[in-house]
Amino acid sequence: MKVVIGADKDGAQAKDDLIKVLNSEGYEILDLSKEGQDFVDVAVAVAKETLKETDNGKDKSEEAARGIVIDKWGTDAFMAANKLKYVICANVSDEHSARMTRRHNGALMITLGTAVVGPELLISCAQAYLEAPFDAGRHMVRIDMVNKMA
Amino acid sequence: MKVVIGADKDGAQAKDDLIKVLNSEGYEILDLSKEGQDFVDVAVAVAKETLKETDNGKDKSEEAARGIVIDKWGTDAFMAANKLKYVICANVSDEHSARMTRRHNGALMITLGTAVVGPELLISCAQAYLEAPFDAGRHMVRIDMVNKMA
Amino acid sequence: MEKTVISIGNDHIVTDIKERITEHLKEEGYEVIDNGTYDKLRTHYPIYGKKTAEKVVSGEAKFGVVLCGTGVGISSSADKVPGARVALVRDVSEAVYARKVLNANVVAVGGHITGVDLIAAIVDKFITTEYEKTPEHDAWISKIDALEGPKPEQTGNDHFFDEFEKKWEEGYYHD
Amino acid sequence: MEKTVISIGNDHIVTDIKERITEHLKEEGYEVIDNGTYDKLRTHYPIYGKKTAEKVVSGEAKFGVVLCGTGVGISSSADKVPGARVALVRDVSEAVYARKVLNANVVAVGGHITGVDLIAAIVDKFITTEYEKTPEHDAWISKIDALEGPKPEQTGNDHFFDEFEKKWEEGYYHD
Repeated sequence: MKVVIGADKDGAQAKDDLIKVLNSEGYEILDLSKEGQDFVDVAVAVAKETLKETDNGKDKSEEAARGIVIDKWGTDAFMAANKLKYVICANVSDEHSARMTRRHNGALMITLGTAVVGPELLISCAQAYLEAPFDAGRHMVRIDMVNKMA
Repeated sequence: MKVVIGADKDGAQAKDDLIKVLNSEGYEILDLSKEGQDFVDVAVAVAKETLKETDNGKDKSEEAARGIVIDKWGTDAFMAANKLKYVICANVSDEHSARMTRRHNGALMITLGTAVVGPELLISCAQAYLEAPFDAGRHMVRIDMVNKMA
Repeated sequence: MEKTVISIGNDHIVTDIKERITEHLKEEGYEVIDNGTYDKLRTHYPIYGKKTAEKVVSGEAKFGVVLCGTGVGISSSADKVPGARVALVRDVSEAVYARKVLNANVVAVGGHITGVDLIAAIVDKFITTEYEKTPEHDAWISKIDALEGPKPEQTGNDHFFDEFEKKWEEGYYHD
Repeated sequence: MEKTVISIGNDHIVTDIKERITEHLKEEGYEVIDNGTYDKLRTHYPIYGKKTAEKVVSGEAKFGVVLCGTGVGISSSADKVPGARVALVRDVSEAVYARKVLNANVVAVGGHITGVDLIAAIVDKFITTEYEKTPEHDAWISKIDALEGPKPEQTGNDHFFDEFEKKWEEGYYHD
């Protein structure tokens, strides 16, 4: 599975640590982080690349690409990413949400904020998100509704 | 107010950052951290000193000393500290618990784990705990019960 | 004195939690517009996320509060309303940040992730924290606003999701 | 096959949450000893923290789960039971750590801080994670055990708190 990752300067250390773990678990990492990006830049870069990789989010298979943004607060990148059509993005700070947002929302990407999420919790949230399947079924009606919103 | 603080090596950076903030807010800091301490050592050192400063926890006035332990997981230092008589210790990772545990439990001390609590959240939890009054009243019956336990 | 109005919405999973937060807000002196859902009958979070956020953007309410199991589905829907700036949080400090820096106008919490007292603490702080206007903060908000696409037929349209509700009733979606 | 037994206890603030977790555990195939409290009548968390943890230490139950508003009061009481190793947590990863490294036998969660689904996820993972026995882990546990004071008259004594309940009923404690 390809994991599209981006971090601003506040998320850089946590992002590097996460990449190490994910590499060791066999994920293919695409790190879009660039000097001078703010949280909006990172959120948009990760969202657009993950949309491209997944046919605008329609591919929710187990192998489908997923996006992860790490910045200071998470909720700001969340706010920006969800403005884009076809993006369902979750700001995550617990393992259960990380898992359920893939299962029920088919979340294209998650955001993690280092100001509130400690480094071990951050890694276990990212793992829970990446390992979760998408349940489809009745959940598709809600996703179709969200996707109609521009 | 005197704040008795201790950290093991995993909590050292967060502890130094917290002390800077608390110093600027006028708290008197007693840092008991020492090279080579594990979480039990730190928990016990902070607990015993805070008990001494507060007449075994009986002084729960606004000016009474309070203890803060920072290590990697928090819940381990919590487990150790509560074994001591007269210690009511809370493992805290949200601001509401931080505040309510002083108000309702008159918590002598809190533990904070850097593995799960990010640096900004950690500071705001510590502040919420230190700024909270003790409500006494009906809550005293429960505290008397806990204090009877050896 | 006029009461501050809060627009609230939820899915069927957390109706009981919504009721407790609504009660709390009324006790604190707020007026609450409850956009539903009002019971535990299975329904779809985008309906309530959209309604709740639109009341904020239109000015009928000052702030919005949206709740579903994890908070994700309803907050993602709410954020797609033009002019809505939604913060999905699990801690007070995140809510404060979102108000101060991003002038967030809707707060979202997972009703099965976060407990009622912490939700109340988060909502209380969210609706009492002022935006700190600076050129940097304004610039970020404009940058987020600029991501919004055109929304023909969406705003204020109560029939926007009808096609999907019809398909749902016809049994098109099933586990 | 014998069912794994879970001992659960709570104060009056979170009885509804306890009921939902108990139902969940039974659905998952566990046997549950519910130590109360069973309704919303005001009572005192140390009674239930002590009872719940003692059932674990005696071997009647394999693990304990304790809940109050923040989890603090009931977990502090439970931890003062000799042989109880209580973890107060808000995240799955903390619960896993406490099992693996400290062989924790009671997990505590704030029923008004953490939502029911996250509580269920925490409890599930706590009771299915094995202790990883190493000399270092054993040494930490021994070091924690050594902090326990003598407990004459405490263990298994259902009248241990009677003096305070009497004073409570007499109106000695009031807001």
